[in-house]
Amino acid sequence: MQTLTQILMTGVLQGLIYALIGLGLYLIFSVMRVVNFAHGFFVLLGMYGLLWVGPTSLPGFLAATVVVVAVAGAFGYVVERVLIESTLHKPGHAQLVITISLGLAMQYFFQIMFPEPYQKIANPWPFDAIQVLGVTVGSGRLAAGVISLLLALGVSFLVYKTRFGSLMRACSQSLEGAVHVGINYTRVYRATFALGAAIAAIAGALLIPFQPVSPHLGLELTIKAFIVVVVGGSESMWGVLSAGILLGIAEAAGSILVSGSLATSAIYLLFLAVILVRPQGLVMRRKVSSS
Amino acid sequence: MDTALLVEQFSVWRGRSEIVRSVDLTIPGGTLVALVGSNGAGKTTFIEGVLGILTTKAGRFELFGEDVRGRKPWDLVNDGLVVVPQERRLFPMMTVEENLDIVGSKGDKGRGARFTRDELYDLFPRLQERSSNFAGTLSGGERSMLAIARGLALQPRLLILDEPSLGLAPVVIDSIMATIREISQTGLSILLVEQNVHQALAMASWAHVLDAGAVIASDTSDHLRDSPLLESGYLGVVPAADEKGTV
Amino acid sequence: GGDDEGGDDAPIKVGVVAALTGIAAPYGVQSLNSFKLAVEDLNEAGGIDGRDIEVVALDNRSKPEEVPALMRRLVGEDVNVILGASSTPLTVTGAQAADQLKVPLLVPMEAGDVIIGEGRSHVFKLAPSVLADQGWSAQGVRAVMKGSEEAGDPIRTAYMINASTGAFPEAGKAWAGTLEKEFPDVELIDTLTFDEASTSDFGPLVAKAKAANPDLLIFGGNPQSAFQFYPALQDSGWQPKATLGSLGGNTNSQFISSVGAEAADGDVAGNYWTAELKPGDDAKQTPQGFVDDYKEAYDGQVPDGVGAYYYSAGAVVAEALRNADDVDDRESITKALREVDIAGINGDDNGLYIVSHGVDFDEQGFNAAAVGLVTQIQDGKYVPVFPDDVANATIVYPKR
Amino acid sequence: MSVPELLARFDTPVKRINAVIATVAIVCAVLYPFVVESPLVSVGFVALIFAMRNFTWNIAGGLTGLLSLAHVAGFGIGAFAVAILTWTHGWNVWLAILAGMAVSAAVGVGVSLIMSRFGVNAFFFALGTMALSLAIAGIAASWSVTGGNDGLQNLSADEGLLHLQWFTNPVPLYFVALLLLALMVIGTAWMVKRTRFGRSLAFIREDPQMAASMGIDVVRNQAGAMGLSMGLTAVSGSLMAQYTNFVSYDSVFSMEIGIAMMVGAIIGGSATLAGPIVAGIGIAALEEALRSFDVSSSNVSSFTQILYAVIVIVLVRYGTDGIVPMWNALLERLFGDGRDPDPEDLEDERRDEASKEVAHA
Amino acid sequence: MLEVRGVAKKFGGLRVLTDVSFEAESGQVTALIGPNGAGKSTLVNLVSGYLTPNAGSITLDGKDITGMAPAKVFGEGVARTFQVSGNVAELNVFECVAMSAYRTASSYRGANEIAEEELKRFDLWQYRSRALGDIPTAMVRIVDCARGMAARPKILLLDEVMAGLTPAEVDIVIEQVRACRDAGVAIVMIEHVLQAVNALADRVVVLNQGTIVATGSMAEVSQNDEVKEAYLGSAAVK
Ligand SMILES: Nc1ncnc2c1ncn2[C@@H]1O[C@H](COP(=O)(O)OP(=O)(O)OP(=O)(O)O)[C@@H](O)[C@H]1O
Ligand SMILES: Nc1ncnc2c1ncn2[C@@H]1O[C@H](COP(=O)(O)OP(=O)(O)OP(=O)(O)O)[C@@H](O)[C@H]1O
Ligand SMILES: CC(C)C[C@H](N)C(=O)O
Ligand SMILES: [Mg+2]
Ligand SMILES: [Mg+2]
Repeated sequence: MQTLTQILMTGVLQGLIYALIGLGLYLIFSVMRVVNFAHGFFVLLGMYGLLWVGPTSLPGFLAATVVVVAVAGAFGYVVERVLIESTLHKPGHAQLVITISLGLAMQYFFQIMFPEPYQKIANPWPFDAIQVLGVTVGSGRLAAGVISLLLALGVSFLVYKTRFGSLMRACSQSLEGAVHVGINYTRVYRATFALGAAIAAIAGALLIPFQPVSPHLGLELTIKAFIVVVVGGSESMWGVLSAGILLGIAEAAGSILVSGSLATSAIYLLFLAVILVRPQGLVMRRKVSSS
Repeated sequence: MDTALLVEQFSVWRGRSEIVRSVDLTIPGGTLVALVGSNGAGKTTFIEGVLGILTTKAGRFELFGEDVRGRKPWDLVNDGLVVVPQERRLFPMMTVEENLDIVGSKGDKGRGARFTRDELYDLFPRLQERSSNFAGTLSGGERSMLAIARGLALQPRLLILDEPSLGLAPVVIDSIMATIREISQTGLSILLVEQNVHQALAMASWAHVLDAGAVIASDTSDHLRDSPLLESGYLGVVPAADEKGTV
Repeated sequence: GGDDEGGDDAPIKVGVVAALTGIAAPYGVQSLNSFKLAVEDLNEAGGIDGRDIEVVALDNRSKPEEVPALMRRLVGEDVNVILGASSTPLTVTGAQAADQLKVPLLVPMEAGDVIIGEGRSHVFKLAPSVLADQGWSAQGVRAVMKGSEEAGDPIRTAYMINASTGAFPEAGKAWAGTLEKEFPDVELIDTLTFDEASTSDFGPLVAKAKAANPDLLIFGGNPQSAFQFYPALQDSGWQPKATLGSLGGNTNSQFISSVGAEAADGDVAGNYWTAELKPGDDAKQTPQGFVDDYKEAYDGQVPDGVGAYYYSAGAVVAEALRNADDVDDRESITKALREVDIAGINGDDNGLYIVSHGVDFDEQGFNAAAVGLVTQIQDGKYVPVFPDDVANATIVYPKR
Repeated sequence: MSVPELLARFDTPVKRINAVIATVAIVCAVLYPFVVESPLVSVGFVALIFAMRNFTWNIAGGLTGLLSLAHVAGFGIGAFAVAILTWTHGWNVWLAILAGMAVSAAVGVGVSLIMSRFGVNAFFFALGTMALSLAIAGIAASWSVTGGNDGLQNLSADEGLLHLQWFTNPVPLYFVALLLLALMVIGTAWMVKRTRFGRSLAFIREDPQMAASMGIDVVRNQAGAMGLSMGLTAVSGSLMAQYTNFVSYDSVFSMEIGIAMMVGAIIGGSATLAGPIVAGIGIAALEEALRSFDVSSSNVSSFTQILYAVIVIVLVRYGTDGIVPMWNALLERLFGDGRDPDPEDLEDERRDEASKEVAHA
Repeated sequence: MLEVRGVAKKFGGLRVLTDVSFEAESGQVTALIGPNGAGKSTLVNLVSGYLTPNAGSITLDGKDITGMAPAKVFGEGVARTFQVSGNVAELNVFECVAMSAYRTASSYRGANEIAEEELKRFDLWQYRSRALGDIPTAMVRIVDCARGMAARPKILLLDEVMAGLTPAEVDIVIEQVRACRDAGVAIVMIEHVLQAVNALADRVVVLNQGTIVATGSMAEVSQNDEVKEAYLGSAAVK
């Protein structure tokens, strides 16, 4: 019983972070139709960024996060402008190759900059592990989960309720159309990519207090983000959210219900099952309300 | 009265082939000008060139007397150069309503004719019936209507219509042509691209004839209507393929 | 062999296949660095009969399937003895290739016994065998049991959480086996195995153990797991009377700083080596000395047993090369390696030192002289607590 | 067909030049093992495997437009086929290879049929197939038959063509790979040009809806393409296994391999037959060249990896759709392509870019 | 020949077709006209298997083809063109025609021979090695016809092939369509271009709001008031 609540608690909190990461990927994909294989490495950008600054107090942590996220956003902007933009028209999924290679480059860059393995930062949150429903939850995870949820809500508000959001959706549906109604799509694209990168970096910042980081974590995170987006259904942000949580719970459950690496396959099989039963993802396309 | 659009030695490329070759063309402000020409003459290419989404080279390119060479498409649109494209280019996953809104959300840069939602729906009752359907599910003709409505909602100063009657029922064509005539009365400059040359000439005060990427005649509609060129040149068969050879 | 260009003063090439990038890099980087340190010391001391040793290193990118090709390549470049390959899975393929290529492969610290398997003709494993009676797993169990008995509160129940890959399944077998054989009245309540690649939160595992509330909690895992397990244990607000960790994760030089002194304190681990070990009687190099050299050479990074073993491997290689009839012939080096015999704690005549109790390879290729070491983390240091002849402190039980 | 007919096919200078290059390449490939040291022959073998992987991926990925990440499963199945059947149960290796092909092809057909529920959304196809591969990898990682985490090793000492095994001398295996690759290329080329199935692939890639209106059973042919493609991929897996003599879930099922096939085919030019092969060989050569800096520290090694990534990025960023198409375009500019050359062509790249930016919508 | 019996089609709540019945005879051109959104394309999609009717049956030479998959329907001899042409710019003209020739041809040579024959008949031969993307729109439409005919179909469904053509080009295409008809194929043609309807239609079926409001010769239907008011408008008085 207690283990069950433990599983749920852990799963949900971890899942919320996955959802946040997936959200960034989802934004970039749905607007630009770019599959960003480097996404997980943008998360590492956040993690290593804070590791590098090594904040010790909460204010320090927040300040550092702001800076790091800003940098990540800027980096995303530059990447889009220099690498992605000019390849969007190209066949053969050129952006795919570029983002993959970018991720690779980032991975080995981190390898060089941070030779010491599996580092993390001191827990910045002023409260320590607390009891919820009889299970103890580390403060880092709790904070990360809650903040991720808030951010996810913020992002969906941005997309469905703001002008920028409707511009994004317009570009995502017909670039030609967007141009014909006078939308500066390059700006939208850059902003979107920067936003996606920033979100990833935030997730990284939330992870680093309790998740030791190493360069190859990037690909894992990318894959998890993909799973979240696919299971969530590429048309729905609510889907992404619930898919993230599902993945989190599946992981937590798998880690103790089935032993060893069967846990991994269990998760992916579950994933496969979901997309078989519901090819369009968990949640049907949310009928876009007239903004 | 000033000129709405003026281009000189205007060339447009598609990929590696120069489709429109150094065209000179003027649209006096507040008039309705027709651009006619056989298929593949390069009308659409010309328009996409003007909007700046194709590779172009221009000796002169002025919009309302202002040099706009190298200007980005969206800037032109926001300055009131509105194109209703041949392929319609709607937002398939947005409702008819939203398709018209995305425009409204653009702020009021274009200082042109202003159409209220109701006026648009009066123009195209069919759209009102379908207003909450996704544009992607509309019929061919309904798409045309929506595209035109969206174009009008953009508050254009110069409106370019690429084959607005394409795929429309005759009765709808009548009403659209009527509307176009109507709005041109309001002093809005219009470039009308049409296949149905007689209809086009009937409406326009002035017309340019495009053939194989070059303007072969520019004259008042009346003159053109009974010019021999119309019979020979315009109705001439489509350009032979070997002009571009075989791949 | 490359006798042709192997002129009498040409350096002797020694190959190292290490995981310089990828998942096993934490092990691989340190091992290569340490071996280079040893080679420097050797060359300063005059090399092998006047000939310097030259290190030829290749990165296996933590991919087992690449190791054989890399070894083939080294052989192609007239390398006649190879060290590697940074972790058990990586070395398993290397060992197979060594026998097929007939090139001697010295395996300094890679733990798993599967590397040797039924026995190999060209592979020599320096580190204590995991499954052996004197292995670090068995020794670890004995150490905590001894501690608890001396404290008059003998351990009654145990619980095991173990990684499913690398050397850890073997370690698990050894732990369970020792408990069963030597401490029959201790009950091993349950064993959980987890997948290091996919387990990102140990909360559920800890919760399950907590529910069983054992006296002894045994954990096996590489750094990425150990660094997360102990904080999770800390967070759970529960501590067993003793935790017995494992080689690799718990003994990594980053372990204490990463999980925090409080979470780490009192943890007992089967280990290879610690800077706290007594220097050898006739050793010019001391454990602490090695740490200092390493820090100096590699801007402040700290080595652990993994590095120490590769450093020691330098001594073994040197010994073998000295005794080999022909340093340009693989078979004679193989022969020489099998005959290497270094006795005494922490000391050898190369001026380097041996971390285990000495070197004496048996027919299969295990180091018969090797004995597992057990350390406990006491105020931020890995203190040797078992076996007695190397212990310089007694085990603290219960740990808090 | 007759020689003049054959020559008639090379009607443009571009075709002639490429024909010459191809011939030279083949000759070099045959002579290669005799002129280099054995470590480099091994590199050559790996290069052929890369080429084979990319090429077989491209049958589904490039020609049919199914952006598949399931092929890594095919590769692994091929590898495990020999590992399980031959190394563990002593089957003849050639039979094992055939078995591997069959299983892999079956998986390909299955996954394609399942995925066709997604319609043709490349993104979903990629991720769905990725999920499948990951699931299979997970199973292999925890199943005793596949050796679990530790994988399987070839402990037998059998050598020779019958056993497709030469422990110290890489040359024979090299030629086996070369021959099989040649067969695959010829077969595929014939299929794409001559058979209804082959000719239908382009239509499926471009516009499945229209394809259906021309009597093409899209779902079936997609499945067929996936089956064929993955079946052949299995061969490269089997050969690789015979080369490394070790197979484990993450040595043959790791997503990096799946990605490598895709990237390789794409940078080579996924619309062409030659592209994936060129890229495969190029990548192998590049990795080798980079590794040949005496990689004596983690940094050097990492730098080479970064360099590799950068080269790929630059290739894709500034190239059009792949190496081979780039090459052809270059030739066309130099020697003309039968089209009348546009003087402005080379005159202003910027405008060209500008136009393309929107052109993809 | 083709018999459509009481078919109905709903999209969600929207009834697009209700109880539509009509026949198309071989060697005849049946024109399908009606206001935008009347359901013409939907009807064609039903016949060609892209949609399945909620009610009613579709038979070809007495064989029930209701709800068959598009490829199967094609196999039965139903060729069609699309109103909104998809992503075909890259496709090669010759291949397009050859592909549908496989319906009757069984060999590579066989298919190519048919393709060559059709391309020459529609004198598209000079375009054979071009991509659909860079030939004039009119030619694309004619390629569509050639593609249809290469299948040696029993029935050919043309969805607004005349749209966007100049009067001159319309005449050209009209000639081609005649040729097809005279080859004994049943042709169902959706058109808004009356020039073509007048020239070709043996029978006209007028669809409005999902139901058939009139059938007969063009002359007859254009007398029908509902047709005038709902569809023809000014075009009626000509
Ligand atoms: N992607 C392309 N590459 C090269 N040439 C093209 C491309 N697209 C179209 N063309 C050619 O450009 C010429 C002009 O096409 P365009 O569509 O501008 O003519 P149009 O006058 O608009 O014809 P329509 O009346 O059918 O719209 C045609 O000959 C066509 O073959
Ligand atoms: N998938 C769909 N979902 C919802 N409504 C649809 C769908 N497809 C078509 N419709 C609606 O059905 C009606 C008929 O569409 P259809 O395309 O058959 O009209 P049409 O007669 O071809 O008109 P046009 O002459 O303009 O092409 C239209 O109102 C359209 O909006
Ligand atoms: C490197 C060792 C200390 C432990 C490691 N897991 C191995 O497999 O060998
Ligand atoms: Mg046009
Ligand atoms: Mg229609």
